[in-house]
Amino acid sequence: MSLVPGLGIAKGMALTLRRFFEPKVTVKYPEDRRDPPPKFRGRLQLLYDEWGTLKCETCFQCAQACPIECIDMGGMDTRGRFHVHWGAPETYGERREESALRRSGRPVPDPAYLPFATVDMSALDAILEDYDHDPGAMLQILEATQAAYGYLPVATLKRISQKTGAWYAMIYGTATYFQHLRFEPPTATEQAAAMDAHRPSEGSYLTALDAALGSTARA
Amino acid sequence: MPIEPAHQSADDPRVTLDRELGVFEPVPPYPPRTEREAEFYTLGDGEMFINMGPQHPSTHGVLRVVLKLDGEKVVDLDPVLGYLHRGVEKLCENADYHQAICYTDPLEYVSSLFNEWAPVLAFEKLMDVQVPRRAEYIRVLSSELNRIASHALFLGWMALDLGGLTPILWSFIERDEIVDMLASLTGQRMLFNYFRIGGVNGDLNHDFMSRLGDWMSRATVQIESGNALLNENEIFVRRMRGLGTIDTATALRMVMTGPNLRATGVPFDIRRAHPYSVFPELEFDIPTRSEGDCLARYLLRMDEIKQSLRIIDQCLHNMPDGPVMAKLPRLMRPRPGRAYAAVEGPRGQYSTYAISDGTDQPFRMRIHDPSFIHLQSVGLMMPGHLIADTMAIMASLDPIMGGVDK
Amino acid sequence: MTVVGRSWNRLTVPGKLIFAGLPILLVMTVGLIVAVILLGGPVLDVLSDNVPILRFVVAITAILLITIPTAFLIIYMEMKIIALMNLRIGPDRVGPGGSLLSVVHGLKVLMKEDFTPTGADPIVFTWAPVVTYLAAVMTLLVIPFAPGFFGQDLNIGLLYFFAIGGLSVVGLLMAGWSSYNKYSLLGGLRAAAQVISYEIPLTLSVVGVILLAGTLSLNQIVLNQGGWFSNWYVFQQPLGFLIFFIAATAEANRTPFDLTEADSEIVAGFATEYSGMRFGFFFFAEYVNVFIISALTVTLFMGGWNAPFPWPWDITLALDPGQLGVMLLILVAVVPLILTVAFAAPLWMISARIKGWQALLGGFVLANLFVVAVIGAVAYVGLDWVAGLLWFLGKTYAFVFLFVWMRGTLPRVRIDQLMDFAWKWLLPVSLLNLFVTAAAIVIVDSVKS
Amino acid sequence: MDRQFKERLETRFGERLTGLIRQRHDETEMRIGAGDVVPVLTALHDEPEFRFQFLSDLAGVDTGEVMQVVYHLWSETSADWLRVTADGLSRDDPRVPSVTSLWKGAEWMEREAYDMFGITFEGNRDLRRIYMPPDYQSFPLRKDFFLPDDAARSPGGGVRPMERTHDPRNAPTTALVRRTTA
Repeated sequence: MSLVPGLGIAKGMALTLRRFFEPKVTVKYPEDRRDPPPKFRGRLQLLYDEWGTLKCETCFQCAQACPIECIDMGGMDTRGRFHVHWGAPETYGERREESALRRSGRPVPDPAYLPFATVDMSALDAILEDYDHDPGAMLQILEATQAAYGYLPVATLKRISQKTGAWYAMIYGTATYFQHLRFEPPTATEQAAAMDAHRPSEGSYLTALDAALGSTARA
Repeated sequence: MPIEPAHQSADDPRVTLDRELGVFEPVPPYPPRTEREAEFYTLGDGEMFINMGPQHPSTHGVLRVVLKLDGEKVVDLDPVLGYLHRGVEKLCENADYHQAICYTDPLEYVSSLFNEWAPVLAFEKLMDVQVPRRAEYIRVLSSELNRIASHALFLGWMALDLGGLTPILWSFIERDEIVDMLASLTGQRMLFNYFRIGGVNGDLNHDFMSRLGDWMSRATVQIESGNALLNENEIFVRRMRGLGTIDTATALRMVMTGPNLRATGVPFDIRRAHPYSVFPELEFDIPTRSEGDCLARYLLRMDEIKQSLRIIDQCLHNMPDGPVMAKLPRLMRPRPGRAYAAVEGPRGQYSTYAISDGTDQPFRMRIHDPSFIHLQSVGLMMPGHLIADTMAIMASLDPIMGGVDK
Repeated sequence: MTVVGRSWNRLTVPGKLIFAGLPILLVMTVGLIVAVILLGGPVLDVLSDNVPILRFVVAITAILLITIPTAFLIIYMEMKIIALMNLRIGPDRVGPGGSLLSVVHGLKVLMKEDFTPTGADPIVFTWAPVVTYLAAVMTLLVIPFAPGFFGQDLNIGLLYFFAIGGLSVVGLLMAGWSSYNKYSLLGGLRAAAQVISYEIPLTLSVVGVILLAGTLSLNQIVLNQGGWFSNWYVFQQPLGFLIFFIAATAEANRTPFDLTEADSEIVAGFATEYSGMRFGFFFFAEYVNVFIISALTVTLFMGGWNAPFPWPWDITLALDPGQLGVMLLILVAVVPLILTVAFAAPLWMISARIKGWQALLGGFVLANLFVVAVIGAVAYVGLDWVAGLLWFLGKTYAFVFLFVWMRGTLPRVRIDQLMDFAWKWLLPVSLLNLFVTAAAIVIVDSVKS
Repeated sequence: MDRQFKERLETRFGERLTGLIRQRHDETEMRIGAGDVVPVLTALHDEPEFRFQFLSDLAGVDTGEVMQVVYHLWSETSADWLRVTADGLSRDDPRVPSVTSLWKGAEWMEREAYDMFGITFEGNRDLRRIYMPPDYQSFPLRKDFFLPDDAARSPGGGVRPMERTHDPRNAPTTALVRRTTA
């Protein structure tokens, strides 16, 4: 606010008077139409003829022309022989199966671990929940799974892969790399041996090292 | 909540009067459900209710405010929401991750890009996606443009609610230029739907860049000259100064964010407080003001426009080359987990809390909107002011009802 | 069937009407002539005995009639000027430059349904717009438009003006109270508080002018300001002028004092429940008020219909068309043709795209304009009242423009600031102005004598 | 990820935690029981070691088995968002103490959580529906919410609003959606 009373008002009045004479910005619509922007997205609508049949002939011209690649479509070819579709092939398999089924409210079969012997997954789910489905903690998850089931059933590995998002190959590789992880149920002798066997943990190893060297610097 | 039968006794004179004449009092036809409602809907001596909205010339959307007045002085008020409720959170739970962004887009239609950014950021966290740097820069660039557009609109609305007819149209000219610019970048003028998980939809194009360069060369002068209409106007300044004052402690208790909090003197800006995207690399200041009144909130937004121009300038100079979209599968199934992401929008903190259960749809998606938070603080600001100031205070907080009602 | 009957059957409906009407028309004409011959003398005698009454009736009818185009014109000005200030084009579809849009608005208002809300007091509700409108229109009666062009030269003209002008608040209050709507009530009460508060500085600021002029008659006040523009009271009463202008803005409920119908606060104030022509009356009254306030400002402070400088040459146009005789006929027949061709020729030569008939049409329009301009110039020089009316309307519409300009620029003040301003600033300052004026007059008189 | 912050939280709130403290990206998550909400959040808000003065978000969550209330906090003492989850609320009668004593602005967010999930916040002065109409009876964001069922019970079900004559208060109830007395 200025010191002189009314100066601000006077400035404003001067500004409006100046704008009074400036060129105007109005676009007179029906006479002067602007082009839609190059990436303009209108509404997609499929037309039906008077018998209620879809007019779309699955020519894919719209899908090819779509600037933002939002159209993916499928249908029978014009002679009614082959099923054709447009878009990335992997999209179709997944969309047909899971999402479509889930949205229609039907149960979703997961073919990933159907061929394998089914095991009770509740213990594994608890473990995964504990480790926050974090693929970074994969070794711990696998160890905990082995502790829970006694071995690593293939179904659990599939389940871990599905839940954590890690590749199955990576999990399989991790599991085969470490010797203390196993894929078969332990036999009776092995179980007894496992009871005796004592894998030196990191802490005890370091304690022994400290004792041997006689140093306390690490603490 | 069971609703008991209405307790309008036959000997309540006001009720019979209203029944006879068919005039609607804003008193609800059921017993008060809470302590606060009982307190509010009890009239004191010489007080009256007045129903502002849902159809009122200046409620920035479909908001209904029941005012309890003593003459022209506001004693108390009760905002009634829900006229624009669309259940976006529920919709998002039934859409896959890409589709969810489309639903959050029209929440706050004045600054759509920020409504996209928060969920996109949360989903990227869920999926551990690394966004290309060029995409990040484009995001910053376009969203700062959107911030200017939003603030420009605010400045006009503020003046309109105080009775000035002209600034709203000037600010719409400003906004229209930016929105046209963004339309050539994104394809739409209002609901851009531009940010995608892992990047943005489409690179910068020539049309956008030429428009932006043209606008940038005159933006500062243009905005300054338009604002000169009111910044020094005695009537305007006298009305705004000391109006709707809120202090820092109260603002923090009301969990306010954004310009409304910074107008009380707290330099809290998520772009600096909890940096996301490429904001750590960019130079800009966080303007603050200490008064905490409507004038401070008004002027602060002008300062923010200048800072946004600075950021846009830096983005244009530092724009790296490269892809604008990360390589991602079309169908996204993040591992189960939770992610929270917040961005600093023109009205404050927009944030999204997303829970994934391993399917391609979010299990729960919580959308936090600053307008919703700020609107409830009018209950603290308005009592004691005049009815003419209710709209000024509400406009200075800049709520957008699409965001408030979700 | 007779010949007459057959002929009658062949007639169309309008034909039948004309044939049936002709004898009646004939009888009426003859009757009128007879009546004029018999009663003309006495009627003329009565009228010539009561010229003031005749003058009053004619004047009030004329004033009622001119308010309508005045309101239309100001509404159009407001739409167009604010639009141009907003960098818009504004109305441009109806009529040239959209100038008929306000007429269309008026027709729309006439055709709309006119209803009374439940709970309203129907009588008061119906009469409120009439009171407001009449209060606005009746004040025009004492405004001198030009030398000899005024409804009534009251010797208490100014007092009459303020008395009748103050009635409009009664109309607003009636509207606010009878609507059975809280927004209307707030608007009506705001109007009452505002108008009554601002009446005081408004009246006090004029007292200085009254002291200087020594009369309450508006016509006399205008006559006192004749001669050079330095005689206008605005130069002797600048403070009074400022106070008067501000208070008049508030009195007319114009921005920045348009609190009574603040649309962003109380929807439309007293007019919230009104629709149709009742709303139209309020609407018209508002714009007529703008005209009246501008006219009064011009009358009191800006010299009324006086030109800013006395006409330097004393020209008497002793042009008698009768002298020309037959030449007059030739002149009337030939001059338009010559002028049309003369104006069409440069148009035709200026561009190859303009065809001959287009050039001729343009030339005809230009020639007509030229003739009108010439006649206007002659009238301005030769006729006193034309010059006065032009100056008066020019000044008045300059003030109307100022009001519209203010509306395009300023935000609205708050009700408590409005009251503070009236009582704490305008009232003391107007008293000071009055005191200084009185003292100055006394001093000047004592120095002179 | 702020590892030290995790340790600080563990040492301060060790006995109140009902789950592991998890960290991912820039978030730290701790789970507490519903009864501990006010003491834990007060400690986080007041103690100079934490100073979590910004309540970023308050959300209700229905996991299908239990209800949760999730608070997101920000402080300059840590680079992470802190997520405090009040876990294990029963689905039949979820109750949790209100934090409006700490943040008055949480009032509407709690009203929203009540409106959408039916979570009762004890101590909130104004716990009524905020988005849905006052005579609405179910809680839309719960996982057992079923739209056709809800529409049948809605006062305007099948009737155009202008023709609505029957009394909405006599609408039938179903067992699917619980009704509480707040």
